[in-house]
Amino acid sequence: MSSTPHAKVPALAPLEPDPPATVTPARRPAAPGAQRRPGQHGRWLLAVTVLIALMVGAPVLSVATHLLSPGTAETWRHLLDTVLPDYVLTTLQLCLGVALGSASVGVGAAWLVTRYHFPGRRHLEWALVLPLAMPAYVLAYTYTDLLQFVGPVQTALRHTFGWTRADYWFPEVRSTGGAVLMFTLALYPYVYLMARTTFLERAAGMLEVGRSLGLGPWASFWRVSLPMARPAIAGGVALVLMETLADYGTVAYFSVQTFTTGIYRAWFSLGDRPAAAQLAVALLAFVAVILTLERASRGRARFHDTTLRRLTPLSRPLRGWRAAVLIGACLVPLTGGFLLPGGLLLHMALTEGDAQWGWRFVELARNSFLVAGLTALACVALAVLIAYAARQHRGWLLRIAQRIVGLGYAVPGSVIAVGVLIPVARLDNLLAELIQSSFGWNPGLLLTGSITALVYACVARFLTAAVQAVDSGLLKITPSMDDAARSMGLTPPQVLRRVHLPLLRGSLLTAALLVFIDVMKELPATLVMRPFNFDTLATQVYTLASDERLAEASTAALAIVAVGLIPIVLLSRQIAGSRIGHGSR
Amino acid sequence: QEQVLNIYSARHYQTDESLYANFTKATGIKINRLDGKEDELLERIRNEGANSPADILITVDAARLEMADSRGVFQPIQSKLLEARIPDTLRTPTWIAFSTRARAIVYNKLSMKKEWVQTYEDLANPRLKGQICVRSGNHPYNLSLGAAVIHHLGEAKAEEWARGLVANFARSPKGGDVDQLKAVAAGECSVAISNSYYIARMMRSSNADDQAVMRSLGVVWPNQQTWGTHINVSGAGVLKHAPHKAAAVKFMEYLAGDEAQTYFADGNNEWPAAKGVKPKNPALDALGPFKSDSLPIGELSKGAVTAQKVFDRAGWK
Amino acid sequence: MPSTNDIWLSLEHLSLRYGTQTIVDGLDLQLSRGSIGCLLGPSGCGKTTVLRAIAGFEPVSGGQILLDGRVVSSAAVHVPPEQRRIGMVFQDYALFPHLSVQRNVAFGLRGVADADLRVAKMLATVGLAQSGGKYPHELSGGQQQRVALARALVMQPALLLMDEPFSNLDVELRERLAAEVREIIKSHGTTAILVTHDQHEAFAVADQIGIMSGGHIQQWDSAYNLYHRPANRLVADFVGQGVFLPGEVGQGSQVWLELGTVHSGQPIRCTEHGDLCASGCQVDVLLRPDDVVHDDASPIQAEVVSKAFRGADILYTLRLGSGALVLSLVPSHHNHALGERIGIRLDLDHVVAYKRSGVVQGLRCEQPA
Amino acid sequence: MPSTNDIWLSLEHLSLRYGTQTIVDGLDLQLSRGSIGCLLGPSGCGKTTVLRAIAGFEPVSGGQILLDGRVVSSAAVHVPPEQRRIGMVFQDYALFPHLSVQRNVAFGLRGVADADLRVAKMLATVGLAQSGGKYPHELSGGQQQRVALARALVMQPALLLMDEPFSNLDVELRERLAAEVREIIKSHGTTAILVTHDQHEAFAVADQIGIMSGGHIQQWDSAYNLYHRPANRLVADFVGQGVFLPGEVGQGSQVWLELGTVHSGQPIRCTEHGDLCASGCQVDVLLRPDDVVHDDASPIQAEVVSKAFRGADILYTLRLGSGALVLSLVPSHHNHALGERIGIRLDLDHVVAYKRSGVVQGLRCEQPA
Ligand SMILES: Nc1ncnc2c1ncn2[C@@H]1O[C@H](COP(=O)(O)OP(=O)(O)OP(=O)(O)O)[C@@H](O)[C@H]1O
Ligand SMILES: Nc1ncnc2c1ncn2[C@@H]1O[C@H](COP(=O)(O)OP(=O)(O)OP(=O)(O)O)[C@@H](O)[C@H]1O
Ligand SMILES: [Fe+3]
Ligand SMILES: [Mg+2]
Ligand SMILES: [Mg+2]
Repeated sequence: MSSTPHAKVPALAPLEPDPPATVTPARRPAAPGAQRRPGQHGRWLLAVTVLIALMVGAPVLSVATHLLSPGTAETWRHLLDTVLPDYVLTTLQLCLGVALGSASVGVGAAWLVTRYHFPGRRHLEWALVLPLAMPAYVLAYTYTDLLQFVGPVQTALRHTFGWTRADYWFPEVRSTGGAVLMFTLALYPYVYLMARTTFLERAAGMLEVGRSLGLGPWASFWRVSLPMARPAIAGGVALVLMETLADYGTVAYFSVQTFTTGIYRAWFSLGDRPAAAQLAVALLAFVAVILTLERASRGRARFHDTTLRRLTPLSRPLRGWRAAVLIGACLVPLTGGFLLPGGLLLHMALTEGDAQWGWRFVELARNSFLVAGLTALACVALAVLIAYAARQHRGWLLRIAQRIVGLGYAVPGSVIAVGVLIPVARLDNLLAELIQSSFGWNPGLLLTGSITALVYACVARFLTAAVQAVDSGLLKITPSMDDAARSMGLTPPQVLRRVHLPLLRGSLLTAALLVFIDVMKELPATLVMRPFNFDTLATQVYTLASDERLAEASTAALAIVAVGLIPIVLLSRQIAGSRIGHGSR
Repeated sequence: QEQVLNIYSARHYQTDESLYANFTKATGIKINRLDGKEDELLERIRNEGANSPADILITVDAARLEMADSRGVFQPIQSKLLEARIPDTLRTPTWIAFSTRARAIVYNKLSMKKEWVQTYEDLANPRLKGQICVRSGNHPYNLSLGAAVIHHLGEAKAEEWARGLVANFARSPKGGDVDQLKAVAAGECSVAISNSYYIARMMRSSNADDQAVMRSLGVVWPNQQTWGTHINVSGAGVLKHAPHKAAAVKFMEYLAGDEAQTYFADGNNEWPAAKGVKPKNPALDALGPFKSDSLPIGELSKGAVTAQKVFDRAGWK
Repeated sequence: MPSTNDIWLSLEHLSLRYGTQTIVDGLDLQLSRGSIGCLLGPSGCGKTTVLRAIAGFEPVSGGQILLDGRVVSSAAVHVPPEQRRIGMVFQDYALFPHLSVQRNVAFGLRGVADADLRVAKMLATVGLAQSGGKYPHELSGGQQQRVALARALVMQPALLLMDEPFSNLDVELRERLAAEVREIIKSHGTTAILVTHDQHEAFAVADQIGIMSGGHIQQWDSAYNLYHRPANRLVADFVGQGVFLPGEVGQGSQVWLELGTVHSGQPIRCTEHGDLCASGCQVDVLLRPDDVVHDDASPIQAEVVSKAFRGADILYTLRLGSGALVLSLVPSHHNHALGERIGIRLDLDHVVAYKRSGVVQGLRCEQPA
Repeated sequence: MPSTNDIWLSLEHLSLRYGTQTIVDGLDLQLSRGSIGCLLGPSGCGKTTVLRAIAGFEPVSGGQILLDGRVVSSAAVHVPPEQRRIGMVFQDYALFPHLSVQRNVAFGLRGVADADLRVAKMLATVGLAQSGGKYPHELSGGQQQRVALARALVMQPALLLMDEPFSNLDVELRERLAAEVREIIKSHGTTAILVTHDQHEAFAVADQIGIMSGGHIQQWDSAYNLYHRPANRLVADFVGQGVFLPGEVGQGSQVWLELGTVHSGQPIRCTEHGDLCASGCQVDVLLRPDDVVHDDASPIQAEVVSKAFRGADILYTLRLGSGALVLSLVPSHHNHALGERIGIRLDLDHVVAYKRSGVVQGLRCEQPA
């Protein structure tokens, strides 16, 4: 109820301190440094961010330029009449399954290790990230090898019971269900990492409120932690889904035909690249719509921690069967996603591994490390800039820019690689001509001739992963912390450096980790964009696998896992150590 | 200045590496290699345009070579030596095949009668219902086979054939050719289609499991009485903007040479393309000679896209 | 009245909005250099919003803000917060969770030579000398609040904005700190604005106090005047305690009330515009609790409706014969039971009266959603 | 003292620790069903910690907590918070940022039939009927605080813990809400504990008040007794205002002070254990501001050292001839300047005295880091 306005003339007091209200303020000099909103830094940030978005989004945009290419009608008609409906259906099934699977495994595991106190929790907390090092296509190879009809499991069953093919039913690994399982096992760590950080850093204090309102631990989880962690979980699941949609290696190996299969079919089998690009754009539109819907459905809700004490309350130490159940629950995804396939790989590598195993692998690992490291650094730096700009400036331009940057992840690797090729090669040729005309010497293609183009391609593809991680980390920094810092004379870049970066440390490391591992595993873009004689572990796996020498490929696959483990182990300790209040518990 | 040769290759058998090393040893020309997939390499070449560093493109599918040619990335090569050594059917003005492989039928000796699987057409016979394993329909090997079938039977008949084949599948298509061999051996199905070099590789393998697989399998060269067994090739062309054209031609000639031919084909258990080169390969010897399809290899590309559409309509996943 | 060139902060016809909802509407305020102003007002009436606009965190939708004669905020101009030399104590503290208490306070002092010393002194002032190494989450609510205060004070800003800086402190500490903060501010010549809900605190610390309501300032005055010469009924109601008792203006400067006739030294002004009141005019007279004195000898009896113990006194709510309620502050050894009838009399030396209006409404600041 | 089977909440020799630092040490407290207790104490002395332990959020390192005769917390037992039927208003509000005001308040009412109605009524009570659709970050500090209060109240818990629930509200609203909360609590037979820094609020709302310091409760008593019969010097110092003036016990129950001789109706007890004081014993006598009366006619003159305007009165700090300071509450029309000398006399009807000690220390609760 607003009180009615009153005239401001005093009843009794003859002394009236207020100057008469001037309706039109007198013109006064503006202070130095004064500026129009949104302010110098705001505009500067905006410009830089949009520029980056354009750069990173160039491949996506160059794919999108095919949207209006004529002459693709026949291919479309053929696909629509024959396979596309099936592909779409399979894709939806796959997405649904993987989303549910990775969300429940990732969130569940994160919940257990952040909430319950049981023996081995500290080790499991970082071990649960390990499956990240296992490329989905490698999981697919190993599980197929183990579980297919001719594999040891079924063979043993047949031998033991004297069955033949018709006598028994065994689930088929190479099926949609199998693909769901593979992707879930390989990708749940995305969700796990994001959810865990959130449970640790934000949803903690709020849990107590839930319990003071009569909610048990289980209900608090559903009604407090989960909704509070929603942006992070949504971010993780989005990454998982985009990766699933972009995947071709695994689904092709399983002959599970998805929308991506359709894209490849249009391009490779039907030779219609414009149609392929149009299909890719349709896929992107789908992803964009989903992401936008998720954002929109959050409405005006926020997800900052509103409490001032933010230590995660752990349960009392659990022992006995309760502890056993929890350990068991954590071991399932760890075993399925890492221990078992890792063991199988090791076995394969030892018995029938790569004949060329040796020094060559040091070089392969070095190359992998180089590209992954450079990309991770670039992605984290760009992600900070983008997420930070979005925090400073909430305009539509930035939102769109951010969205475009995010889409690279959902584009199948080969498509994005070609998308990268187009602008990079053009720039490269331009450069060459420029140097030619001014120095009379043709340097050749500088970008595609070095790993610059490759790193650029990987950045374009994986920047989203970093942005998601940084974004969900920024949620824990309340806007008034920014204000406080600025009232103490810090400019926005200084606020970034002295407040945000330290508080984001865990999230930045997570971002770096995600990108690093992703690049280690990445294949299609690496394959096309690399310079001469630049082999990585992933290309080595591809070379052998494409020649159907899976057992021999196991050595390189194992090396990918091993190299990927290094940052996982290093960083997950750092991440664990970066939580606020660490050590005082 | 150091002499170099830049190769974009979609053929990446590890056994080929010493071949490249030998070339460098013999000529002093250093080889830079970039391995990739045909279509993507092709995109890269096209986008790099006039400044492309690539001299040679190698692939393992005639249709792809043809497609590259139709996009105008190759330049004609005049080499008396190549003309003399490589037969006309394995050569076009712009690209040349260096080895051949055949698409064979493999059957389980216990559960399948050899007589039932003498031709590709036999595979569509309803009596083979639930017996056939094959890799997916969009793989170039199958598309190339499909193109040949369309060439010989016509599109309508070919589609009928594909439907019959699909109806006989023991399982939905999955895995590579080696997987099909193992599945037949293990009894998951009785018949499969496989490239010849996988069969030969298994035959030469020292792995006991592989030996056991091969013991239970029989190999048929299909259509000996009619149009012959379908073959495909590994081949290469010199690129239009090749900065080192002379070295490129030299390399092509080197590949056509006796020693390289033996090695190039033998390393991957293929048949040399050059006339008169006899590899010493016990597995290939054991498989024996056969009548191959005499269709000029470049013709295949025309049917590949149609083959995909036919397969899609027939439901060959 | 400060001379114009002494004015450090000036808000001219300021308007502020959240989305489409106007919170502050044509607010004027001037504060001279070195003085301490205070904003008092109901919860939700825009005090924090005004501080945020002064600090540069909220854009201005109308009017302008001048600092030392220069426009820092207007529809066209916006000096970024970090260039304003304005310190702020946030209502929600906004401590940096990753920094220890010591480093939170030292945060803004990068590169200052005697930073450590200043921080140590400031921590001692707020009573946290021992807690420099702790992290915010290891502090109690009041301790966190003190860190927020120390962090802003240590910067010695030109203008200091304090949003409820003592709300979570005990009386003793609050009074001590308020006095020390006042002293620090005065000794540095800092200009300051304090937002508080505690009127005694406002009275004790501020040179001038503004009562904010309805989007602007109802009265900007000294504590004494606010209490004894409220500019309008809203202010009278909001500042201090009291009730309005109906009366009728009589001859001269008399007012007849149920409790007796009061004589005002000066003519009665009874509308908010200060018009003189004619005889026979119906008015409401403001009665403070200390205007109604308990006197066993008095013939006027009132019934105890409720009572609140206040330490030295008990605040009685009493029902008169007419049913009207009045407040009376009575020394606490006069402990009367509810329902008891006690004698009272008026002891009023200054009459504040307003023309009778239908509905009497206090200050409330809820906006429609 | 309530009879034992009426006791709803009982803390028995409770000890609480953060890490190695003991915050609460052997605290005892009993609260009977339907009554309202209040914890008063300096900032940082463990009030919040005690509430958190009662709610079940902090483990107990010694002693036990009983609810309705059942042990809910001890070294061996720990009933989870949600099974205690305890509501809590958190000092930092802890609103759910992702839920609207309406849904914040309705949060605990899942499956309750008339939830919507109850929420609407509660929102109206706290003056937020119009803001149900807003999100916490769109509310002012005081509005957020009211949501926190509403959220706990609407649950009608058996035991309600309120940690500074009114600290960010203006006086008027605070008093109205305090009264309404008291009424709601009483009408539901809820038992409640209030933590506040506002002594008047504690006096108004609570049936019994505990002064917390040094890890335990110094006195657990009615407001009147705390103010007029403080159990020890710490309590005397903390509750209300006042100073200690040195004196000497004379014959009978007389005490000689600089301001004159006072006669206590009863024998003087001057140690904290209540021992009687012999004649000649040196004591400190507690003088409240209202015990020192301004009287122009008095021969005793004191110099005005500082003054604070309090509305009806001015609180003067006066220096006596000896240099000792006393406080005096004087009606505000007696406006004396600093440095002026004014007449005062004692008007003390109840003597509170403590044996003189070297250092006189107020209540402080900073722990060494
Ligand atoms: N971000 C926002 N969006 C929309 N409305 C807002 C926002 N922030 C504040 N408001 C509204 O603006 C009004 C003024 O808020 P403000 O915080 O300035 O009040 P205040 O006077 O500081 O109150 P309090 O004493 O309770 O802290 C309130 O009604 C509040 O609901
Ligand atoms: N998580 C923690 N770790 C270590 N010490 C803590 C922690 N939380 C509180 N403390 C310390 O415990 C003491 C008591 O804190 P508590 O919050 O209970 O005080 P309080 O009485 O509620 O104070 P206030 O009135 O300021 O809110 C304080 O000295 C504080 O520094
Ligand atoms: Fe092959
Ligand atoms: Mg406020
Ligand atoms: Mg507290």
